[in-house]
Amino acid sequence: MNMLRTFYNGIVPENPTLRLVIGMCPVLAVTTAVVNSVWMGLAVIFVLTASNILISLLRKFIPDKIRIPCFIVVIATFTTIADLVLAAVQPDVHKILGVFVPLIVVNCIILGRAEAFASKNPVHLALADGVGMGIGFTLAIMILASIREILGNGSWFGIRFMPAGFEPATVMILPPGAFVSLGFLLGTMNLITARLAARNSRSTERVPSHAADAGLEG
Amino acid sequence: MELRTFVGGVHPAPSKERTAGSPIQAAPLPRRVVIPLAQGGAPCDPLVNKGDAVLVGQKIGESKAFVSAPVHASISGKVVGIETCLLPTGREAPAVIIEGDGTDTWIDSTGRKLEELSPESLKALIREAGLVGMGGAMFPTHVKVSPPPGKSFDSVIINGAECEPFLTCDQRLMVEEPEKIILGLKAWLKVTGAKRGYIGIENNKPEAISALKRAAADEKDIEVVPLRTKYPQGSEKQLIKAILGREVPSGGLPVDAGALVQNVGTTYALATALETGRPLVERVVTVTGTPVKNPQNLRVRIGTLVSDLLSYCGVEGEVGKIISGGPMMGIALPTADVPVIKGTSGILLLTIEEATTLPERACIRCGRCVDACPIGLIPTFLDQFCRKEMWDLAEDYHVQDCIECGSCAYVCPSKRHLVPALRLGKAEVLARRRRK
Amino acid sequence: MEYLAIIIGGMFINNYIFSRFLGLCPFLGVSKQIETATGMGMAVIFVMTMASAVTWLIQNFILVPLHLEYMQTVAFILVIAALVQFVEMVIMKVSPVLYQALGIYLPLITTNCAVLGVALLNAMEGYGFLQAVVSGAANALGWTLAILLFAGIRERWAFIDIPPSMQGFPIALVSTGLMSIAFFGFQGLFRGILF
Amino acid sequence: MEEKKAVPSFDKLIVASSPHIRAAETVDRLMWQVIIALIPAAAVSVYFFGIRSLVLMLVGVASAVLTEALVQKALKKEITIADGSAALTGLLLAFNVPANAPWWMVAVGAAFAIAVVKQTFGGLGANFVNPALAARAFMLAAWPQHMTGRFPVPLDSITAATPLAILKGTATGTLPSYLDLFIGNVGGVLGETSALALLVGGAYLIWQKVIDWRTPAGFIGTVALLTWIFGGKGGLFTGDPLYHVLAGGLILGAFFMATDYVTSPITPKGRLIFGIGCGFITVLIRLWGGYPEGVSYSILLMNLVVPFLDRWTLPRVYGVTRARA
Repeated sequence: MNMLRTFYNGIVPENPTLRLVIGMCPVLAVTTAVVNSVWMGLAVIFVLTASNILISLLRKFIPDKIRIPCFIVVIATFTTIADLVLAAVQPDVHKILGVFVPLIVVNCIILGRAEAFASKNPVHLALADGVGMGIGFTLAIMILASIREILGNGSWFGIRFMPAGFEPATVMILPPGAFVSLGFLLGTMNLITARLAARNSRSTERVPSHAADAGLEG
Repeated sequence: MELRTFVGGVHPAPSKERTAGSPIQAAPLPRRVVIPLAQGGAPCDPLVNKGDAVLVGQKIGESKAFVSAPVHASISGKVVGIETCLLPTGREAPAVIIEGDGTDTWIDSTGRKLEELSPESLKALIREAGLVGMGGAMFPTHVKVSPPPGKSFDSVIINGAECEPFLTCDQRLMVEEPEKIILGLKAWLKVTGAKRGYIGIENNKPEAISALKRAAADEKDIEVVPLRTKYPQGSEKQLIKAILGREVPSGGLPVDAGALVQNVGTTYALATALETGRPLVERVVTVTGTPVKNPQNLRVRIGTLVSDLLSYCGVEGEVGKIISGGPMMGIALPTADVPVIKGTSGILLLTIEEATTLPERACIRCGRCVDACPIGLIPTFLDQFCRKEMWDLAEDYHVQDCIECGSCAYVCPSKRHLVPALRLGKAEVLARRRRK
Repeated sequence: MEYLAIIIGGMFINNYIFSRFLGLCPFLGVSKQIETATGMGMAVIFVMTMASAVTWLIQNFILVPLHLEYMQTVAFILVIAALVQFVEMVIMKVSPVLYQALGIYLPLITTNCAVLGVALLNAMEGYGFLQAVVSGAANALGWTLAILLFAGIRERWAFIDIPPSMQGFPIALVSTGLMSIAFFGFQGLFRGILF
Repeated sequence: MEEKKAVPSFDKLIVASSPHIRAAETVDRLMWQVIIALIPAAAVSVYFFGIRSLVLMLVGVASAVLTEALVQKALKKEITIADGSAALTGLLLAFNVPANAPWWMVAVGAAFAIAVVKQTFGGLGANFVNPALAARAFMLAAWPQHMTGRFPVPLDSITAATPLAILKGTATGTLPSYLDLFIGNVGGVLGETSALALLVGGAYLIWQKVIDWRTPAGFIGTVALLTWIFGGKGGLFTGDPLYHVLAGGLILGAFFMATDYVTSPITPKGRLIFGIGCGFITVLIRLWGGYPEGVSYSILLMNLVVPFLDRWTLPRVYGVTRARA
């Protein structure tokens, strides 16, 4: 278990969005444009890393019984900082992201990592986990945002590059587009995973964590 | 007047024209018969041994169990063995095999007058005659006419609907022997103490209706009721609903609706037993279907092999299915080497083309099965539940009330095999209830 | 009329699931059967209505007078966590059956972003007390409507032949997307009359 | 018995469960019947809107059928394009676009209907919303510029607002006469304009027992009643129900879309309530909603309620007196 591996774990093997499929609300809400997803990703990376570090540092001092409220207070504090900073630095983006920045506090990724990882591991690993998971989240929502912005607006990072004859499908940046494209993105992930698993069947057999069914995800 | 009927049902082509007009003929006396010892209720113990000589009408099997009917030799000759044989029901059972002597010698018997008999002695006569439900179910008749404590019959219905396509044996009996049907009905009334007798006949058999109306002209307690031609009009529950307007409660018996329903063939057999004292050793069987050269209604000794009947009637071309009973609820036989039993109303042959079904496809929720179900079930939901072994859901949706009439599968445009799935679910749910 | 606008807006036009993306995790997680979805819906209606009332009081009687608006997120989430604890205790006492059915889902209401979401949105809209409560109830009703419809659709999945790679979350998301297309029908409803 | 004659061959006996006879009706026949019933409306559309209309219909059908075949091939399933269901979806989709719609939009819409709405769920019988209508709503949200506004006028090269938009007051223009509405001499999407042609097809389907009369009766009846009560400017009971019935996509929707087996209730009572619900939502949207027409959204929304309608309208079971769970 080293830092590099922990870092990589959050990006591919246990990507919170595409593999674990948790914390879906912001994934769908902020992916109308790639720019928005990048800022959202940065906010999540910040809150996740900072709370992971602090919780790891305090892990010996937090009483087990009230650990969840303690985690929430820590996360809420960093969320508030992220919210205020974003409002100051990027007021327009802050307005678009709206309620989803303060809602980072109830994002299962953060609380889930605090509970499952940071509270049980030393600081350097908690840092690697936070950054890895945060980047994993950011990459995932950037992929989704790219699909939606290109098809729904004909542009990427706001730059229109599709040929003039292309008429963007506005529906892609509306809620149905979010749901349907994420559904097919996850389906494609499943397909790739299944293909890879079939190819490497004699080595390790990795079952896609969400292939079985849509279970309980906070 | 609006013809009485029930809700739901289907309209398969009656296909009765090839035999409806052909009078009942006696089939040639078989040289050998195979008489299963289980023909209604508990299996009988054999009363004869290999090598014994028997006469027609001699009792050859009996059980001490109440729910059981005795069996009788249907030809005179010698018992050549007691062996396990395949029944048209698909089950296997021990059977007495008799080689005929060609003399057709009967036991001594004398007829009785209905007026002389008390209900109790009439019931004994019914049992001794080996009467069972001859529509196919073969439930011992003396049990059927004995209501459980606290319950009673007020009506008897003769089931002359004969809603199964192709079959005409009941129709011919009603046309040719209306007096005996009326006599039988009066006997049912006497043994049950019921006040009213009805004969329900689908209105596509006007000859039978008029014959019985004539025969019953002087009987003020007997009414001939024309019914709308619709399958499954001849199902007990649907017949009671159509004629009496009552319903048999879910999980209950016809007696819970005060009704006794009797098959035409059984009624005729009772009248025969009364008039001659002879037990049930023969019945009318409709042998028909496209591959049959001379389709006809035959008076057949119980135990005659289906293959013998088919040789007699003649078969052309390749046969896809041999069905014991009608096309809607009959059983497809794996071989022609099975005996005619008391519940065999017909032998129906289908060509390979007729017997080949289209492949099953996914349900498109067209709702035709819902409209067709005479019970008010959602057959396609039950089909899904049963295939996924979701027995709780199947029970919530009343799979146990299914009468397996096949109306749902008949109308299904996706050609789904609904009946086996529902039959399985029904058996499973009832078994689970018994375990509780 | 303004209350009617909040109700129709919350239930149909700006449904939390189909247009605001709030409360998706329990929507996807607890919708396998109509019965459990109903229980979860009831719990959410109760908690969201209560949370709207309580957070309004916190906002207007503590945070605003003390100029602590920046503490909103922290204060709201703690209040909601406490409230959910309380509701959980009550349900356990009142209906063990319901508690059994909801099982581990009840504590999850804390992290149901619809609850914190409605509190934050109420504050953002500057609703009065009654408006906030009605908004909480209406949005929760809309959420419940969504999960019930979804649970009904989902029960059929046991019997259909979904391609393997689309099973689970992918099909759930595609279905939700198609449902949200249908809910476009409510867009612009009563514009000029209520809105 | 006499000497055995040559025993016929019984070595090909099929042992299968009863019933041993089946009605002639098949899924394929049902689907093609609906397509046949749409031919009058298609013909009228070609007459009024020209060859352009035919091209769009062919594109819709071709795209739907091709998508179905490709997806089924990719999923290694049996290819069932001959059953007509994909062709029907493509045709109905084309019926829902105006004559000046770009052909690629129809192609994309039909592909969406088949690939996303139908095959993702497992193909025929598995989808929960009507594929053609979901694709129409998708196109409306994706390319509103091609799906709303001014539609081509029959036998002319100009465009005009649809009667319902004029009626609603969101557009200006002269309202066509009842007769023009009835025969279809009005602007609108391809398949909806001629009430006469659609009624002929609908009557054919009811006569052939392909569709249940309850759905269209409940749908159209409710729209007529509610628009009569609420549709008028001069107070209650001053509306013009006939105009509301003839204009827009009501007859197309009521006979051909709301009756889609897969996405409507399975019980007769459920189908009646389904129709009434569609009518209610249609009027809600037409009179107070954000669109001039509400037929397709009303059917889509009622599609979502079908599992509950099925549950609540179970027929009474023979011999059962207590209410079912």
